[in-house]
Amino acid sequence: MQAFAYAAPETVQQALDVLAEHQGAGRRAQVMAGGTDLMVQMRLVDGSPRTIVDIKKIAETNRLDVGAKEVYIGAAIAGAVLSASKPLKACFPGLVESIDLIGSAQIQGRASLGGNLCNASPAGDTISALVANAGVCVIASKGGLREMSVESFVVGVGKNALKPGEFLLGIKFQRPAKGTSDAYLRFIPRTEMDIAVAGAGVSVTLDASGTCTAARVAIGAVAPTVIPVPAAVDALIGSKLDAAALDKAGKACSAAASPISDKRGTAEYRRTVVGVLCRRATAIAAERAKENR
Amino acid sequence: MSKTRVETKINGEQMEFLCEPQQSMLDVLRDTLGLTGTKEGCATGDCGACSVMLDGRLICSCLMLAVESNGRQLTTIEGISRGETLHPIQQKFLQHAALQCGICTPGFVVAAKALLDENPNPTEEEIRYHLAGNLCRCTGYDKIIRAVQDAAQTLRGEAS
Amino acid sequence: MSEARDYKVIGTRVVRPDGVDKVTGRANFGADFSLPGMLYGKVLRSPHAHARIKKIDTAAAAKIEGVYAIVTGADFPKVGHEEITGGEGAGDFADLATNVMARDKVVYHGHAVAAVAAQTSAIADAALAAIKIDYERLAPVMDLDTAMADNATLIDERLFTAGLPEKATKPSNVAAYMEFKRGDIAQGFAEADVVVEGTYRTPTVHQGYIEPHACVASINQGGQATIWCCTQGHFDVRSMTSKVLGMNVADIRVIPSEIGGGFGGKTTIYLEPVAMVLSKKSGRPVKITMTRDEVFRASGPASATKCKIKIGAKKDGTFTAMSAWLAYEAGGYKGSSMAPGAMCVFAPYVVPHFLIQGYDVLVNKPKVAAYRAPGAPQSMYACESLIDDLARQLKIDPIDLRLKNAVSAGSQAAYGPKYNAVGFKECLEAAKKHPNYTKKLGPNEGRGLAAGFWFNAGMQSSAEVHINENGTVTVVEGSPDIGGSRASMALMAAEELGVPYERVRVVVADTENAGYNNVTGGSRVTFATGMAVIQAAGDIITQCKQRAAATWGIEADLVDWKDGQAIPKPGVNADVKPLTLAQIAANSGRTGGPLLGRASLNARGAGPGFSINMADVRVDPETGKVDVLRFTAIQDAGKAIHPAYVEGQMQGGAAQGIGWALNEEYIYDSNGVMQNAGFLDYRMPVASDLPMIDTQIIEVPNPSHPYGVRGVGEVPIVAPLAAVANAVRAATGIRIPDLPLSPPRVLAALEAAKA
Amino acid sequence: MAKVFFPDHLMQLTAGVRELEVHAESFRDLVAKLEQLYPGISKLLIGKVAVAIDGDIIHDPFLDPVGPDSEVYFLHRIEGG
Repeated sequence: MQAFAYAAPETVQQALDVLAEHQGAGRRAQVMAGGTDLMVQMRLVDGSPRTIVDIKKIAETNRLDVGAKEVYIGAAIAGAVLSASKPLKACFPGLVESIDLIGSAQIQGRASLGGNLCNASPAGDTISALVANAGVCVIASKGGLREMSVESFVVGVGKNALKPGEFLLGIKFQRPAKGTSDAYLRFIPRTEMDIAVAGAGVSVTLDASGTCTAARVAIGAVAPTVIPVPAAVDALIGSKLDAAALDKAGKACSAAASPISDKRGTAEYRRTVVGVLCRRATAIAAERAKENR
Repeated sequence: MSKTRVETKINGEQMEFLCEPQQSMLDVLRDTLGLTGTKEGCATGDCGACSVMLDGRLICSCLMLAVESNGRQLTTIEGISRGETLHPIQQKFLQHAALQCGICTPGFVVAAKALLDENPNPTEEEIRYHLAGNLCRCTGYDKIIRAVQDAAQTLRGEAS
Repeated sequence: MSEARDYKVIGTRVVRPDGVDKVTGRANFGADFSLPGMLYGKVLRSPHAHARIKKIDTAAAAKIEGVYAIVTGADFPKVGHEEITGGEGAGDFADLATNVMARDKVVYHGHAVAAVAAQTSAIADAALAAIKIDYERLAPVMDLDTAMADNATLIDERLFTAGLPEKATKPSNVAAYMEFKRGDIAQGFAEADVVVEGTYRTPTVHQGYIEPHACVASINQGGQATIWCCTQGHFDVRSMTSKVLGMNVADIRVIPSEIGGGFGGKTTIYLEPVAMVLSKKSGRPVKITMTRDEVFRASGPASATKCKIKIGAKKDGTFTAMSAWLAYEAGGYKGSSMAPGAMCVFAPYVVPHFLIQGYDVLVNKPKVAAYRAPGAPQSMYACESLIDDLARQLKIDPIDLRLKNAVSAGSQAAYGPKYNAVGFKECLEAAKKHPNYTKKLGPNEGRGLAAGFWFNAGMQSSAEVHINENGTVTVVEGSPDIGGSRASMALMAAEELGVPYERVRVVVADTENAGYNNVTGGSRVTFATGMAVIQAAGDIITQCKQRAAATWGIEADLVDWKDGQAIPKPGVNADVKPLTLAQIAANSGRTGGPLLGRASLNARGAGPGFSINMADVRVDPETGKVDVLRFTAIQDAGKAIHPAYVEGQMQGGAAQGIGWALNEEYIYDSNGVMQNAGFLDYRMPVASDLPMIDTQIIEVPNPSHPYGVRGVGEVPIVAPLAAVANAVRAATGIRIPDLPLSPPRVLAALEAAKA
Repeated sequence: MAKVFFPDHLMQLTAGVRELEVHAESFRDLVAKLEQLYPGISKLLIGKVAVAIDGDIIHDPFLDPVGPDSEVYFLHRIEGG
């Protein structure tokens, strides 16, 4: 019988070696960043033994780089650190909000962007914002680094595209063009501490005349995975993001949603509210984009 | 099961303990080290009763592996007051009757300290959101918020 | 009897004596206690809501190294039927015994079916996983309508409805029927100009104390046992454990830890007998703590209810008739708080004709326990909602409508007796004058108001007052301190004795070191245990007068006690100096030995408590989310011994009531499995959900208490449900009769109204 | 004579009588008199219900005095939470 073990590799190679060693022997290894989801899953869902591979000591999972062209966020950086980064907030205010919304101040002290993404919950707050900002996953693999869009990284409820032996190193983005900004809104019954009942991440680009020239819309907690909504994008592009366009985009989100009813809300409710969130988030993103011109 | 040896500094004191890899920091604090001031209300990060500071950052000790504390610094409720004097947050909790049963109080005190360390002059809304991860079922939070506001004032050196 | 008095100590906002230990983490709560050689106990719980236990196989679990004991229902004695007369629950010791450990049947998901004691909790977990149980699954009965239907699946085939006018002839899930009536209901409704009615539902909710149940039990080979646990009443833990295990009461010592909240939920037992039997089998002390999941699934929540109310009134608002049909879920065993719910429903009002019918109904949910003013929030939510609608229909201010019908001294309560002095009208008048009643509201905002009531309890308490050799005071009592009652006891002892508060220390002693006390519950501690402390202090004063008289060589009846000193009565010709408590104590060896005052009593005349709550809310018309913007709690405390802790009770009750109104509920799947057994999805209010809660303490003294004290702990949770619901009604124009007013429910109602 | 009031659930034993006047000096005395009038009622009164004498609710009454003008109500026991 396998016992629990803990490894805290300090380099990407060491981490890959630990993972390879365990996977090779048919045992279970699981990557941990902040551990805020993992610890709960071990307690409530599956407490079976495994080797926990803590990736927080690896430099590349802790690197935050807001460059002139590219932005890189290490997978294991705690939310509190990201929220405190002014340059990151200036580039992706909506993304930072989506991180900040996860759990309490205590959770923010540990929870990471990479963890939220790998956990691949349909309600994962950052995932909608990542998709809206065209985030690209940087994956450490035996053969070197490989990249993949966030949309294709999340493949199902709790399932990601990592192959055995791989782990997520970080996420990178193109630095947003002038006149671009984002917003993320979610709905929860309380003001804090809940899982999203529905969420919407929106990024828009406005030209000098205030016309929307590019947009990305992603919605969460209304389908098995976060989904991009091209019909909402179509409704926004070419418009001045007026009430009619926002309404159309919202309706497109409601139409694209295929939610379930559960303890957090009814399908009907989620479908309605995700449209409201899209509308409201787009309006916020538009305001920010104007300031960013 | 093989145990791991961990060296960590808790409340300024160098400590050493053995733990199993899957054990939470909370379980080790309470069961191994006898530091029972840190409470367990849920063990899932939803109540904040187990709040501690790890290298100055507020966390739930139930969501951290004990092995992760190797080489780190932890502050628990037992380390908030030094010597004979209570920390102003503790004094204000007493003065404002900001506790009834008292089970959530250690977590609130630690969380409030983490807030005031970073933000010496928080608004009521900032205090409420910062403390949203600490559940209290007795007080309705009113007197807790007032105690934290008053403690912030004292810590800023203003008369209350 | 109380009269205007100048108090020196009570009514001040002192620091509680146990405070420092609680802000520094030194205070020991239930799970903080450990013993050398102690084992960890865990309970195996039913995965089914309703099933017969066919077979339990513990052989594999017993073989695991480090497992010291395994117990099942077979290890517990058979307990005969005997009514638990303590409170309103009307439970049965036989049910209590099978609730603690199932025998042949499980009646809710999470019902205890076996337990193990092992060297570590990980080994205990492994042992639980190795126990095999064959169940025959039965259809779960999960709500009142299903349970009360004609051909319902029976949870207990031997249960016949008690209290029916005609003896029941076939078994039923309805355990009891109860009826209260006065006058001629038909005539009353015929006299009305307006008749309104409504049906309201409230969900199963939990007290939500932050500290899970925990205990350590240790029993020796002679059958003498000690239990350390967190409880609202260690004497009840002793008596219940002795009944369930067939043990001698005198062989069980219960030592209460500090208690991390109870709200009624820690007035019964779950783990203690299990830990005891495990300790007996293993020969070692055994500790069991519940996880949060277990607390939700397997401790006692509050009843879900369905209430139908009908009110008839004249055009000027005078009530002519009221009727209530109230069904309360009891859980898997009989004994809900239906009776007090029925007694409270019309308690604030003068009603010439009424009919109240109550039903206590079994469902496959955990057996309910008391929750703060048990039964009252549900039925009064229904009635106070309907009164709000009536006020709107009659175009009468909701405060005026209530004032028109409000009870006062001499009014006959719907539950029977005539009230002595009560402060309901005073609360209403204070609400009317309160600045929050006329604050301007914005779009989508609304204001709601509702009344609350609770009887408050008296019952048995005892206390000792010891005077130490330097004149300091130690109060020994037996009521666990959940919310600062040590401070109240010290204040009252200091007031009586005429010494500074700081000279008094209070000990909550265990079952072998304190006289008997009923539970900390029923808002009775400051009233009843406080009365015992006052009387015990009075006993000290009597003794001190005797000691002073002996010292001075005069008769005791010539001595007065004033400001903490014995003095000769005016006109007594004695050339003596006053003797302070400290001087008398220092000399006590020579005057008859240590000073020890005692009192024990069955307190009568707990003054009923009334309240008015006002809520201002904003409703997001697109998401249905309700934000509480302002909340005002006004309550008659009789006399506030420690005003800050009285306010704290009012604020805490408001927060719990707001949670009940807006988001809290047990959510079950079709198999009867609770879907949200954790703080994440049970959704109690967090700090950012609430505004400051404004309080106003009204003091209409209770004539049956020396200081005029009324209980204050329970009333605060009663009014918020309807106050919030009425505010939502005001903001949206729609009455949503079912709680919680969660965003999906509110939005659905808004959409339905639009359509 | 003290006035005694019965709740609905006891009226089966009192043959529908809701209130009556009894001369009694204490609760014990009162219950003894009621038992003479309604054999079997004391079983349902002692330890099973609470009593309100002149508005003061008492659990487990026994020696409590009953005055000539007292009003005595029997009611369900309330403990609270």
